Order: sequence, then C-alpha cells, then structure tokens
Amino acid sequence: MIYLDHAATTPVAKEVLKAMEPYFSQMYGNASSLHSPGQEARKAMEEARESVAKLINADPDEIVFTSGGTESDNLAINGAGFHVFARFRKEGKKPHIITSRIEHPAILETCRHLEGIGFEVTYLKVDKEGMVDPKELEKAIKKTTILASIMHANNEIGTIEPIGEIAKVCRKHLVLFHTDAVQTFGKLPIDVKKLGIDLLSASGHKLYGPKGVGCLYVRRGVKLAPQAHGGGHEKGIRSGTENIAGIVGFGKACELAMGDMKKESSRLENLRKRLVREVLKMPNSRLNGHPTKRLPGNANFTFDFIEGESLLLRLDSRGIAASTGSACSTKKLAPSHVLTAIGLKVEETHGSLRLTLGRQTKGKDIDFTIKAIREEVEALRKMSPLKR
Amino acid sequence: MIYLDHAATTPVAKEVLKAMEPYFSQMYGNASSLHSPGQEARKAMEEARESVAKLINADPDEIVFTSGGTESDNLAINGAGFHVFARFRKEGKKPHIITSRIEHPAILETCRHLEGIGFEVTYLKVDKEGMVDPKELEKAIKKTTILASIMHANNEIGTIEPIGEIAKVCRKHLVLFHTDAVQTFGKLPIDVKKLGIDLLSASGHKLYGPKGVGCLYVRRGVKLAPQAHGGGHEKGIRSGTENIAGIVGFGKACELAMGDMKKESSRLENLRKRLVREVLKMPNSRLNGHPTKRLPGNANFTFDFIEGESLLLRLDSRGIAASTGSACSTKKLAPSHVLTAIGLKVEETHGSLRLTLGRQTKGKDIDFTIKAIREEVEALRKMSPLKR
Amino acid sequence: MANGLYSERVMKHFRKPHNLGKMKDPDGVGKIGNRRCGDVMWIYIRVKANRIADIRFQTLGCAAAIASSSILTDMAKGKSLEGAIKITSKGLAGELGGLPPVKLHCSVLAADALAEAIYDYYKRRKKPVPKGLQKRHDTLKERGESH
Amino acid sequence: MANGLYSERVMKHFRKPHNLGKMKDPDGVGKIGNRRCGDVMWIYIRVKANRIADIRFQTLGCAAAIASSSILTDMAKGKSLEGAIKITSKGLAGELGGLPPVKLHCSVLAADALAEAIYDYYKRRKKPVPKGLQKRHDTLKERGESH
Ligand SMILES: Cc1ncc(COP(=O)(O)O)c(C=O)c1O
Ligand SMILES: Cc1ncc(COP(=O)(O)O)c(C=O)c1O
Repeated sequence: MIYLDHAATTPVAKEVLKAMEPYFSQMYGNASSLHSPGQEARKAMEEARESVAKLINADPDEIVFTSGGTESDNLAINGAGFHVFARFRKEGKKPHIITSRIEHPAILETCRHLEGIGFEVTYLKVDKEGMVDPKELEKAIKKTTILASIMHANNEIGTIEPIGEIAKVCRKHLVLFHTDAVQTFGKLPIDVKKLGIDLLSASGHKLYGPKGVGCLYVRRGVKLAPQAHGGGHEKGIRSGTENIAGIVGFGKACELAMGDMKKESSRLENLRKRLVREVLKMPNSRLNGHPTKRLPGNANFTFDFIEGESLLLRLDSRGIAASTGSACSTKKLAPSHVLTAIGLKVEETHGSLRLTLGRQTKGKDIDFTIKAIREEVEALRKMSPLKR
Repeated sequence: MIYLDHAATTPVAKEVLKAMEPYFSQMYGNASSLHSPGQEARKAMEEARESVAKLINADPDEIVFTSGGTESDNLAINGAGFHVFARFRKEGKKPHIITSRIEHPAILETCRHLEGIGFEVTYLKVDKEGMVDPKELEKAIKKTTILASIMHANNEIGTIEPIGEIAKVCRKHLVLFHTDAVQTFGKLPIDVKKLGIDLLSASGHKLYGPKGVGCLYVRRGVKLAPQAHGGGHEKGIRSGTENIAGIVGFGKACELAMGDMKKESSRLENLRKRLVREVLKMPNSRLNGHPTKRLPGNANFTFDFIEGESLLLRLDSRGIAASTGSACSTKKLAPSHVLTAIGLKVEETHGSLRLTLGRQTKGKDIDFTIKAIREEVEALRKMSPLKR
Repeated sequence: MANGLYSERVMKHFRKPHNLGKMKDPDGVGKIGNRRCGDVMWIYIRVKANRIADIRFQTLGCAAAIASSSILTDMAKGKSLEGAIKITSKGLAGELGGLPPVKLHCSVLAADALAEAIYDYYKRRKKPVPKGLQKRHDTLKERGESH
Repeated sequence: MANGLYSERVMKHFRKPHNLGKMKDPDGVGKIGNRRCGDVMWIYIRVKANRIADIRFQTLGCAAAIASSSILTDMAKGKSLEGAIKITSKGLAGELGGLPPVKLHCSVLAADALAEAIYDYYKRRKKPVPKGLQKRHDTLKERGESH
C-alpha cells in the first residue's frame, strides 16, 4: 500500500513503538502511586514532557497531556472561555472569540457550541489561497475579545497561516492566542516563546506517535478552567490516569521529529512539487491552497467532471490510500467547509483529492501515483455525462 | 516486585499487547478514512466494541469509547446534566443529581463543579461499611432529580454497592442511573439489561488493558450532551480520532476477563481472606469496608500508631507495591474522603494501607507480604512516641 | 473485496460497471441529478416491442451512484416498460446488498433516471404517458432534478 | 535510591534514622504535632556544659517527618543551646536535599520540637528562658502544636 494520507494519521515509528513497549506490561505503574513502579512511570512521563516541550521551546511544566488534538482544542477554547464566562455574565457581557472559517471541526464545533450558551464568535474569512489576514483579525478585536484561535496550517489544503503576525496582534490587544498546530507540530519549526503563543494544540498520531495522546501547551500564567474533573492530574486542568505508554511514545516521536525535521520537510517538498507539477498537466485540474506557503507534504487537487470519492476508491483498488478532504468528514455529504471558504463552487468541491506525503513516501511511489491518478481520472471522466 | 496495587492500575496482559501490536505500525489507518487502511481500522474497532459490549450484555452501539474512566465519569454526569440544563433554567429550576460521599473524585469533583454553575447535588451518607442505602436514595429523589450516580464498588475500601436495587428505585421514579464500574468491570458479572442501568463507566487499565482508553455504556434512548466537539466521532458524543490500538487492547482485555472472571475472582477472594485473617492477628489493626460484600482482591487496613505513607515506603523497599488509598490522592494531605465517610477518625485515616490483589498474585506473595507487614508495622510502632 | 462502507456487490459494480457509456440514437434518455448536490446520471434506453432491448448509462458520482446505475441497467434490461417502471430504489439497494443510509438517495436517483428515460420514450413516440409516470416527471421537474 | 517524591537523602534517613528511640531521664523533651494533622514528634535532649551532648527522637509520621527528625538530631548534636535554637526548617530541608512543597511543614515541626526541648530544659533547670524562645513556645501552645 502506498499510503498518502499522512494528514489523517501516520504509522507509529519503529523507535517510538520500541520506546513504548516496556510501559505496557513491565513498567506499568500508575504515575500517581508513591511506590517504585508508580515513580518509575512518573519519571518516564516527565522525561517525555521534556522532549515534547523542547520541540517548541516551551518549559516542561507548560505541557498538559491530553487524549489527542480534539481534546486539546476543546480544552483550549472551553478552558479559556469558561475561565471568564461567569465574570462576563455578571457584567452582562458576552465573551468574544475570533477564529477562522477553515479551522478543524474540533475548533469550529466547540465555538458553535459556545455561541449557543452565550459567547460571541467571529469566523474570519480567508482568501482564495486559504490565508487569514492579520489586519482583518485586528479589526475584529473588540473590548470583549478574550481569545483568538487560528490554526498553524490547514489540514485539508495545507496553507500555512501567518501565526507570528497574528500572535503579535493578539499580544498588542491583550487577547489570548491559541493555535491548532496539529498538522505542523514536529513538521515545521515552532518557537512558542519567539512567536508569542499562549496556547497550542498537538496530537501524537500525526507525527508518527500513537493515537490517543496529545498535548496542550499552556504558557505559564495563562489560566484555564479545567475540563476534566477528578483526581487533579496535569495540574488539575486535565484529570485522568495518565496514558504512560502513549505519553512516552509521543515524547519519542518529538525527539525523532527534532532530529529529521529540516531534511524531511525539504525532501517532502520536492516530492510534492513533482507530484503537483505532473498532475496539473492534466486538463481541468487545479491545486487548492497556497502555491508555496503550504505544508511540505500536502497536495490538494480539484478535478472537474469526477467525484472525489470514486477517485479515492479506484486509487485504493490500485493500492494507493488518499483522501477527499479531512478524514473526519467522510461520513457527511456536506461539501468541505474549507474548500467552500476558499471560494470553490459546490460542484467543484465534490471533485477534490488530498494526497499527504510522509516519511515512508519514496520517489517511485510518487511516480506510480501520478500514473494512477491520470488513468483513473481519465476512466472516471469517461463515465461522466458532463465531460464531452 | 510483588505488585499489590491492582486497584490503581494493572499490567497489560500479554495477549492484550499482542492484539494491540499490529495497530501501531502496520494497520495504522484512521477509522474515519474511506480507504482500505482506514476501513481495516474501523473493522478492528467495531470488533472490539462487540467484545466490550458482550462483557456487560450491552449492544455494541451502546458503547462509547473514551480516554479512560475519568472521562467516562465526566461525560456521564456532564452529558446528562447539560442535556437538560437549558430547559430547567428556562423554567427557573435547578436539575438535581444524587450521588454518594464515597464516589471517585471523577464523580465528586464533577458534581461540585456543576453545583457551582446552577445544579443541586445530594451526597448520600454511607454506613460504617461503606454501603449506600437504596431507601435513603429513594427519599432523596425529588421532582427535579435527573440522575443518580452510585459506584458499583469503591476503589479504596472495596465495598460493593446494591446497584440492582438502586437501579430499580431510579427506574421507578424515571431518574437516570449511572454507575462507575471502573473497579468491577471484568471482575464481577454485570448485566446492564437485567440490572436496569442507563449509564456505566469503565476503564481499560484496571482490567489488564492499556491506559488511555475506557468506555461509557449509554443505554439506547438515553440522550447526552456531547462533551468533546469536533469531527463527530462516536455518534457525535465524543469527537477525536479513535485510539485504535488502545481500543483493540481494551476489547481483548474484555474477552480475557469474560473467560477467567469466575475462577479468578474466587482465587483472589481466597488469597485476600488469608491476608486479612493473618494481618488482623496484629493488635490495633482493623479492616475497612464491608467484611464480605467487597471486591475479591481488596484489603484495606487501619493500623494504629503509624503513618500509612511510611508503611508504604518501607514495604516498597522490601519489594512490595501497596497504596495508602486511591492513587490519585497521594499528593494531597487531606485525609481520605472515603475513610472519613465510613466514620474513621481523622487520626485513624492516616494509618491506612490498601492492598489490591490481581492476576499475577500468588499464594507465596501473600505469605511474604503478611510477614513484611507485621515486621514493618512493628518497626514503625517502635519509632512512635504514642505507642507504649 | 467489500469496503467497510460499501457491500461487496456495490464495490463489484463500481469497479466494473455493466452497460457503461453513451448510446447512439437512443429511443429515450433520462437525465437526473445535478452537480451541486453531487451526482448526475444519464440513462439511455432502446425499446423494442415494448421491452427494454438495450440500456446504457453515464454517471458522475460516488461509488454508490455508479453501482446503482450499473445494477439498474442489469435489472431493467429485457423488462417490459411497465415492469421497468416498477423498479424501486429499495429494489436497487436490495440487489446491491444494501447501501449506507447517507447513500440511499443514489438508488433513488437511478430509479428516477430510468423512469425519466421511459417518459422521454413515450414523449418522443407521442404515446400517452401513464398517469403515475407523468406525475413523477412533473415532481422531478419541479424539484429541479430532471433535465 | 531516591524516590520520585523524595530526595535520596530523605530516603536514607527515613530507612535508617539516626538517634532513634526514647531517652531515659532526659534533660529536656519537646513534643510537637498532633495525630489529627498527621505527624507527632518527640525530641529528647541531654545537655552538658550548655551543649547538646545527646539527642534522640520518636516520630509518628510520614517519611519526611521521620527524615526531618533524624537530620535534626544529627545537626543539633554537639551544638551549644544557642546554636541549636538557630536550626531552621529551611536548614533542615536544605540538608535533606529539599522536600516536596506539601511536606515542608515536616521540617518546621522538627525545628519546633527541638526548640521545645530546649525550652523544657530551661524550665526544668529554672533558668531564664531567652525572650525569642519564650515567644515561640507561647505561639506553639496557642496553636495547640506543643504538648
Ligand atoms: C488541524 C487539526 N486539528 C485537530 C485535529 C484533531 O486531532 P485528533 O485526531 O488527535 O483528535 C486534526 C486531525 O484530525 C487536525 O488535522
Ligand atoms: C472507581 C473509579 N472511578 C474512576 C476512576 C478513574 O479512571 P481512570 O484512571 O481511567 O481515569 C478510577 C481509577 O482511577 C476508579 O477507581
């Protein structure tokens, strides 16, 4: 199988699995236990916390482990929101949150839920290439604005947002800035201190770590209302027995990413460029997202006269795993909110295909894929009554 | 190491680890992806869901996977609470929840948080052996009562609650019934249909499955407000990319538990009885919790004139891992809320030790432990100024 | 091989659709669906002695749409016009071994497309259109699904 | 071996406490703490030529309490009474390689227990009690920590 869906999830790296393995059946202590097995587990967890922190130049005590990117996003938005909600309500005001129209559902749905219970949310437009304009964001800020959440890079079209500039705007107006870095964590360099980020979400399974673990970076001094109540784990912000093996794996994945980020991202970028160049030679095909400011491994195409799902399934039959958009929305019939936000007509959104490259992607896989896409798009277009 | 802290966490069973392993680096698809690796992951997840459901005679579509017991408890209480909250508030009423004083912090802290935002909570007393009285619960029910949450067995003192009777009372008054079965899932037989349970929490790492995965049983027809917003996973109640390896491991752990529950629980009960009998031969020592209606592997002692933490650390030096109470509260100095609730004086709560037996516990481990406890309690009493 | 979302039968028809392609000089054509909503299906029929002697399709759509079109042509071929009109979306989905709930509308489209092709045949031949069929056509026109 | 919660030094003193046990006919005894709050410490001293010639302790408490008592006896032994009174909780915690924040009060108890023992010695000998020590004793009595 040629796996070209690394934005959906990645295989656990060999080294990561090896690092995790002792923590299932041998060093299985509960990190809250005072005895040696417990303290051994705690030590492993704190070492992992250091590896995770290091990747983004954070301090270890600024890392809160969670069950994944979705929980991190929910915790950031709800945690910041509910920290001020009671006070605002007493003063008869609605806390205001700014985000963009192309965020992951973990952000968008959380914001919509908050709107339902008394928050105000501004969903910023993006341009044709998926860019948020920091000036627009600044214009949207009002006295009641408590938080802005703009993703680092979009999971569907790969566009990288100007989060440094956005963070500056937020700091200037004393607005908290959260970024969903699930797609960039370990793939692009991130320095939370230099960038001035207050909250940042990441997920283990997107960077060759295990599923079911992630983290939220919480800058020291930023206060969040806890979202999981219980034994007071993770400084009381996120209770629940810690997933030690998962956390250790996440830590190891961060270490590996530190090591190969630069080389790997330029390798992926080259492969992606070749893929895009060759595929766009086909008539009636376009690239979605920004031509250059995009995730190194992300290519997102629109092909006229065909349905993305059919193309995906035909590629699957040929041993190529691709996506029509984000993995989470395959069950829904609604057109992608991201493609719609960058101005694609509804009929165009149906013909999209996302290919996301990763560590095991080789040049010959790309060649094979180019050929397969050409043939399958051709075959599907032949079936179509609209193509003449 | 003689590990006698199975109530805090358990080692992952060999068979469980083996079942999980292929889902890290080989079958690593995202269960939401339409391509073969994705569908392979989905299939594995649905098979695990069947194993989990079978263990408690539920239907697979009544199982919602979570990140663990704490999340399941939070989801049950918050999910049921917020499902009705807006309606109640409109009518100027406070939704009422009934629980007990000896619940796990995942329940108690969630309830306290809800009290802070406009719910009413009754914390039922328990008797000297830790029993909730179903009649007291019935008396506490009012028109506004929406939910009762009583744990199946207590994690500190092991007392098994009469959840069948309690469920009946709840059904009679049309009150939802949730039970935190984290300590009994896979250890005692549970039939949610026969018992009439609406919601039930479980956690993988307490039954030889991995940490970071658990489930909430949600009886068909019971509506919960989603607590994690995002891609709409787990029927929209719990979004987030599913932890496939963890879920597969949890499923396998349930299968194994189905197989050996009966035999294992009577084996553990016998070992525990021997332990209790021998330890209680020491003067100034008592057993906490119910003498017979208790978790097979749970023994909880109070020793006068010593501090539990010191005993725990001295046992640890001798290769025995024990606990002073619940793992999650070792960092706090407050006396155990459970021991206080069953009427122990504060000074008595300090001298408690919990030993929880499990699959790898052998008869000779118990003998060694009995001897070690005797010697170490003696040694610590010799240090004490209060013992004469 | 079955796909997790689709039955084995759906995948078979999707991978190797039967009666695929344009028909030259058909006796009737049914055009259903629109690109905004997703799927577009064209069904071509040749009628001999009141029977569907030949049938072909062109579909732009998902696997369920392509498979529904393909199974429809199999089922309709050789049937009398009266018989063919009775092919229901349920019948199609059943023959396909079921469709996922979000995809059931694809089988509706396919059944409608055949009905439209038969309607077109009656119209071209200036034959009286059965009452039920006329009504069905009017509804589809109204809803903007027929073209 | 260090424990995750405690330093190596704490664990060493906890496992093998120095100067443990009752003292026969001591010149002064300090009794601090109460069982409700957790720890109880008794410090016994023998005074020769205004110096602490011997010191022993009995403690009911956690590892930090036992280690604090033990290190206290090491540090006090041989010191003049004036010097011994100056041993602070910070000094004890420092000698132990640090204590976790929730356990710092154990080192406070130990320092107080020694002060109380010295107070007791002055009282028994009917010697004038230094002003600071009298104040400290009064505060401890008030708070119910001295017995
Ligand atoms: C940008 C973005 N945010 C959040 C998430 C959610 O993370 P997780 O899958 O770990 O729940 C994803 C991936 O699904 C993502 O791509
Ligand atoms: C009774 C009970 N409920 C809930 C929990 C929390 O489960 P988890 O550790 O999976 O968060 C535990 C264990 O810690 C428990 O014993």
